[in-house]
Amino acid sequence: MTVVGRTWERLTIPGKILAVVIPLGAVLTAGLAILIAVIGGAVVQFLVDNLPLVRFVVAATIVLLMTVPSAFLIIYMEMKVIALMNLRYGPDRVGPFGSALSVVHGLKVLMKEDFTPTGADVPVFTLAPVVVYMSSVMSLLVLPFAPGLFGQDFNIGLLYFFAMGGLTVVGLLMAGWSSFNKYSLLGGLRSAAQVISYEIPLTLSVVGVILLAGTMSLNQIVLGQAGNLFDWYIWRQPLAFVVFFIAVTAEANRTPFDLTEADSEIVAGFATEYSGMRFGFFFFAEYVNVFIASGLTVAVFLGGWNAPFNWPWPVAVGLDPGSLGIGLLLLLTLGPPLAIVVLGLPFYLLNSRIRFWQALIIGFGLFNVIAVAAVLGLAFLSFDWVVGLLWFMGKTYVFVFTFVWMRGTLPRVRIDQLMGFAWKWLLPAALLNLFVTAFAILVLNR
Amino acid sequence: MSLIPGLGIVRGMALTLRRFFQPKVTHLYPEVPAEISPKFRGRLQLLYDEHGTLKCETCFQCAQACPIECIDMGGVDTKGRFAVHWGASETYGERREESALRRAGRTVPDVAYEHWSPIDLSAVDAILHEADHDPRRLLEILGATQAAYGYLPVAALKRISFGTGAWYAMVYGTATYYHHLRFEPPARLAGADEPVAPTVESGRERVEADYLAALDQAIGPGSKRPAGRVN
Amino acid sequence: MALKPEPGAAGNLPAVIGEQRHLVEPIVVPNTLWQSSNPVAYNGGQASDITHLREFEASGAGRRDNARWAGPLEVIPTKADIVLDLIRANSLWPLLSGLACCAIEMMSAATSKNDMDRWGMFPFRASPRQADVLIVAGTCTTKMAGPLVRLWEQMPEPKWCVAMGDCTCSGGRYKRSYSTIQGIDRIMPVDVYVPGCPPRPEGLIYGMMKLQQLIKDRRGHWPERAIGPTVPEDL
Amino acid sequence: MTTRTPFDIPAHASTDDPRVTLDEQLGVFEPIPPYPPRTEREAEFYTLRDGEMFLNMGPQHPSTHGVLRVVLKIDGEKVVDLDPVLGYLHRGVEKLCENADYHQAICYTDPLEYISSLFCEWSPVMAFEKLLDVQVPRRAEYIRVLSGELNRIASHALFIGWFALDLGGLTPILWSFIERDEIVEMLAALTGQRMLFNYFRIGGVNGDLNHEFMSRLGTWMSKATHQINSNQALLNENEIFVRRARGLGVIDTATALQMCMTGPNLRATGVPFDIRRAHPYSIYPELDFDIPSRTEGDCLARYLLRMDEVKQSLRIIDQCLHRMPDGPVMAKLPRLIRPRPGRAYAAIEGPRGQYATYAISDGTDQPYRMRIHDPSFIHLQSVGLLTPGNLIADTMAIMASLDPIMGGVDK
Repeated sequence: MTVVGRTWERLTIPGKILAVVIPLGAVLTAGLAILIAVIGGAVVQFLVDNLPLVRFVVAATIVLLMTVPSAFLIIYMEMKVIALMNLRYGPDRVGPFGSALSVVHGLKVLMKEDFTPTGADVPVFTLAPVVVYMSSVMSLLVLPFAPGLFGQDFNIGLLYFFAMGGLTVVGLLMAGWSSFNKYSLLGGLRSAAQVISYEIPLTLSVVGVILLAGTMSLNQIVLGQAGNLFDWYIWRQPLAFVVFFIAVTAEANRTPFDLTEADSEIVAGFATEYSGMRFGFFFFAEYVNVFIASGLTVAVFLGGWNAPFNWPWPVAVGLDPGSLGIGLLLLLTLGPPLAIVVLGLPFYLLNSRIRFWQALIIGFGLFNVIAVAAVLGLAFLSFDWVVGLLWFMGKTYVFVFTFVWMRGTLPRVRIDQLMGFAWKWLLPAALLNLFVTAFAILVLNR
Repeated sequence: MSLIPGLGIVRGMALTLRRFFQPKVTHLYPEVPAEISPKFRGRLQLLYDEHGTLKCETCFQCAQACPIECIDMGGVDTKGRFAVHWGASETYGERREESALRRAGRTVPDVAYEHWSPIDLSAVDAILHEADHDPRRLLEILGATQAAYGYLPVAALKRISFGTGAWYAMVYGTATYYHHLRFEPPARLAGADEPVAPTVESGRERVEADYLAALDQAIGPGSKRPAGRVN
Repeated sequence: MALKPEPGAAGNLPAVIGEQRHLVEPIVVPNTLWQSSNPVAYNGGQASDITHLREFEASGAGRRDNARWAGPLEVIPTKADIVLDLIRANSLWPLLSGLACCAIEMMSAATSKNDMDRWGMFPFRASPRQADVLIVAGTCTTKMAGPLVRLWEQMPEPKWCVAMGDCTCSGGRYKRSYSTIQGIDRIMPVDVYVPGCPPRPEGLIYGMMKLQQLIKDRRGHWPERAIGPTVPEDL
Repeated sequence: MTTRTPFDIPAHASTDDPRVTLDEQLGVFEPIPPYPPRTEREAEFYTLRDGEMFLNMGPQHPSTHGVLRVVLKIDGEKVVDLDPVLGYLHRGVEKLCENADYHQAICYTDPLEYISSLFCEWSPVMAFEKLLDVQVPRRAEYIRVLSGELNRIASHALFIGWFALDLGGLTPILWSFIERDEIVEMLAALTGQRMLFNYFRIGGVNGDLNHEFMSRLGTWMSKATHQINSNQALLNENEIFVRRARGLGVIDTATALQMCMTGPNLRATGVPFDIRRAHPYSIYPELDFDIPSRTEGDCLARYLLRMDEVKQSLRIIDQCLHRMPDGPVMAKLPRLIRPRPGRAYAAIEGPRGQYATYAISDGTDQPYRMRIHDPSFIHLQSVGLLTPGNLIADTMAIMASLDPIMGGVDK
């Protein structure tokens, strides 16, 4: 046995781990350093040269990650709002007011057995939920959330949006066809008929807005609505707004146009044979679609991130932390402990049952709340994208609530009524709106 | 439907929004127990008297009257088999301690009972062994028992019930149904003195006789005594 | 004296089943009292405790992905299953399937007065592929038995079954009928029995809460489900 | 000896079973029976023309109201033909009743139309009373009418909810279940059970009115009209609902009479036929109420007619409460009932129509034969007449508007 072998034998288990991990880490660090030294400059140069690409990758990642919490939020909202409209409480066990229940539902769906029926067309069956989900996520990419806060500013943004929305139907049709189930097939075909019919009034209804704004970029359309409440396009295009809202409801497969997954007719529509996370993708995509539909309505007709009125008292914060010098260091080190003690002291003095350390914990919590509020308030005042995001999200969730509210109220329409409504009413209305808008522009601009 | 299209939908949505803010009707069940009216028919319950003993006499009348056979009287037979007649014994399992057996209408393996039994039951045991404790051969067993004893003693019937796993009611019913089976010894019916069945004078009976003799001595013979068994 | 059962006799069951009963051990009730005159008519003359599902299980043909990690990785989900079972227990989507009377009370348990949504049991899925719990509510007839078993087999693991009402527990008031199944545990495994004719909605909610408890107690061992009824130890 | 288990039968094989190959499965998937057609109708139904396919709906389907199986022959979304398969809830009630004595038989008929159990008790009880020639005390009759009309309202409330649910509305069923739960809890205070009451006995009722029932009833009656009207406002004015239900599944008077339809489904076609007035029983002749009828005969008319009936039922309840006489609630009867040999027929007006029992006695304590006439079965037959030519979604709406209960259909 060699010397190395004997030494190895004597080592304890943590020692062995360290003896492996430390040299390995050293080698890897050195290799990484050499790699960065050799090609790092080139990589950085490449990234700097192709900044839009970096921006796109980062934005796509953020948007993809953003869909999950927003879907959870909307699912919770739907459960709770419909429950309250039904005169019941809805979820109240899991998490505060049942708010964790949507997350629990999502995780449970993730852990279910993933099942492929024997007769299914396996590749198509597997790809369908991915297509549906990705088309939702990709249409989210052009949605302007706030000034400077958007994935991409295409100059054909709206067109891209509708193209991606049209891609959803491909996924649904794939799911319906490949499931080897007649209910799925009916659901898939219903969704194809429905989405394709409603694409036309949907697209035509925003042409008026495009004429007014002179651009198809969503960002530019929102910028064109800057000002106060009455600069929004909803006042200039009320008919288009109504047509757009109805068509977008059908596009998102929401009640009263949720024929594709009509429980009482075709069992679960295109999703009948899907279980586990594949069903979860459909489930999430539906709610992401609700978010997108609301966000698009807000961006096109309701001013996007613009506040409905100008803030009459402009506040300018002229705080420059750098000017404090050494005082900043003192403030950072002494300020928090002092604040914690000061905030906790009243509890200690006024309630004899609270011990000092408990008062300190309360003070710590309060300090954190105040500090976070201060930072957020500072951000609110300093950066206009925070304000914009708040306005955008507020308006969007009003529309999400409206979708949920409609689901809680309305029965479902029939497929022939659905198609008749699209072709006999919505399409002429959209065309009428288009002609009136064009005529008005022609007259007024002369 | 109103004249203005869409007004009904708007009204309905206003109604749901009003309900959104109205007080809720949900009954918070596990925290607040349900208000169940006193007349509610819930689970069947056996009643106990003030001494803690069951008031049920296992007469089987309720089990027979119940149209849905939700009242069950079951038990476990001597061979350890589950004698399942009907009811919930499959789902709940069965207990075979003394009180459960008594409640089920089964004979209870009671040591004290052995002393009271004036009949030698080895003949019944042999018959049962021959018939493989099979309740489907009940008539055969009963016939053989009558052949051995001349009539059907109650103790033998109880032993047959215990051995075959058939209800005592079933055994008794079978015995009463057929005219050739009888419960009284033919000699007694004819007025003869001697009982035919072999009896064993048990220790307990002797004690009882002694006690009665002492009682006669104390209060005089022929005086009024409480009817029934002396404890 | 033949008062006590002879130990070790052929075909004997343990005299006191309560002692040896495991949590998931089935109670086998051999039919020793009655035999058909035509043995082929009743399951080929086999012992009656061999059910459809038990044979299926023994053949290994129905083994499916149990959604757990195999091999050395099995250590990880064993610990994680405690958390995962908490999640499973709080999200039980029942299948929208009612057979008879009890279905109304099942719906009543899901509606405003007794709100099953509070436990996360509300979205009644219409498709068995997305359901977690099969609440068998109502009399199961022999004609319905095939479709019901098929529904159960279409549900993906992990899945549970709640027998609601006397008819599904034991046959109930239609026990004597020629066309009913006397307890659905003869055709499929059952996790929780809710007796009553029909049980109150609170009864069903209590049963579902018991099911949540059962899921947590099993600690991720839900695939090792026995065929036949499972009875808690303390009963 | 070869063992033949149920699992080896291909018809029982699950599609999830890997042993089942695809070829076998394809046979399983089409709902074509494995035997050659037995009738001309069957041969015609199971022959597919170009562009048609079968859709097997049920026995477990969200909107078949239980366990009805309907094989639809569809051309796209249009239903060409339809073949209902019954018997998934056949429990052999009539045969069970023949093996039970007269008291026990009520218990078996109870869960037939399980959302209106009191009417399923009322008809056999009336038939047995005719056999025995018993005079029911007046107070018992009033209590029967009172509880029966309450049950009628509960049944109609469920109908509203189901009809709306089958048309895609989520909320109406939850609101109507609130009313139904109130009534059912009230009846539980009176009868002892929430659903399968088992309250009517031969010669009276089981138990007098009690304080809890009366107080619950008073509280409910004070707000019932307002609450029911408010709930209906969601559907009655809704354009989507009205457009879907109007003109759908129209059945004219002559056809309805030919199909032996009774109850609200017949009254919706313009025939004000109600057994409570046409062949009066119990104390209905003394009570003042109207028979609502409509002439359209479509799904909307059936729906609105039931709404009107709820209002009439409230009127009857009000009158019963005001005129409730004193006295016993049970007639004097022997413990063991042995009617004289004979036959009796008793029909009542249930929430779905004529619910009737025909009982034959042979002098023993068990009925020799019991035949139950159930309106659900009669009305379900007209689905085959109404649906062809409509869409799949309309099939559900028509079926829901006829309001069949599978317990009563299959017995």
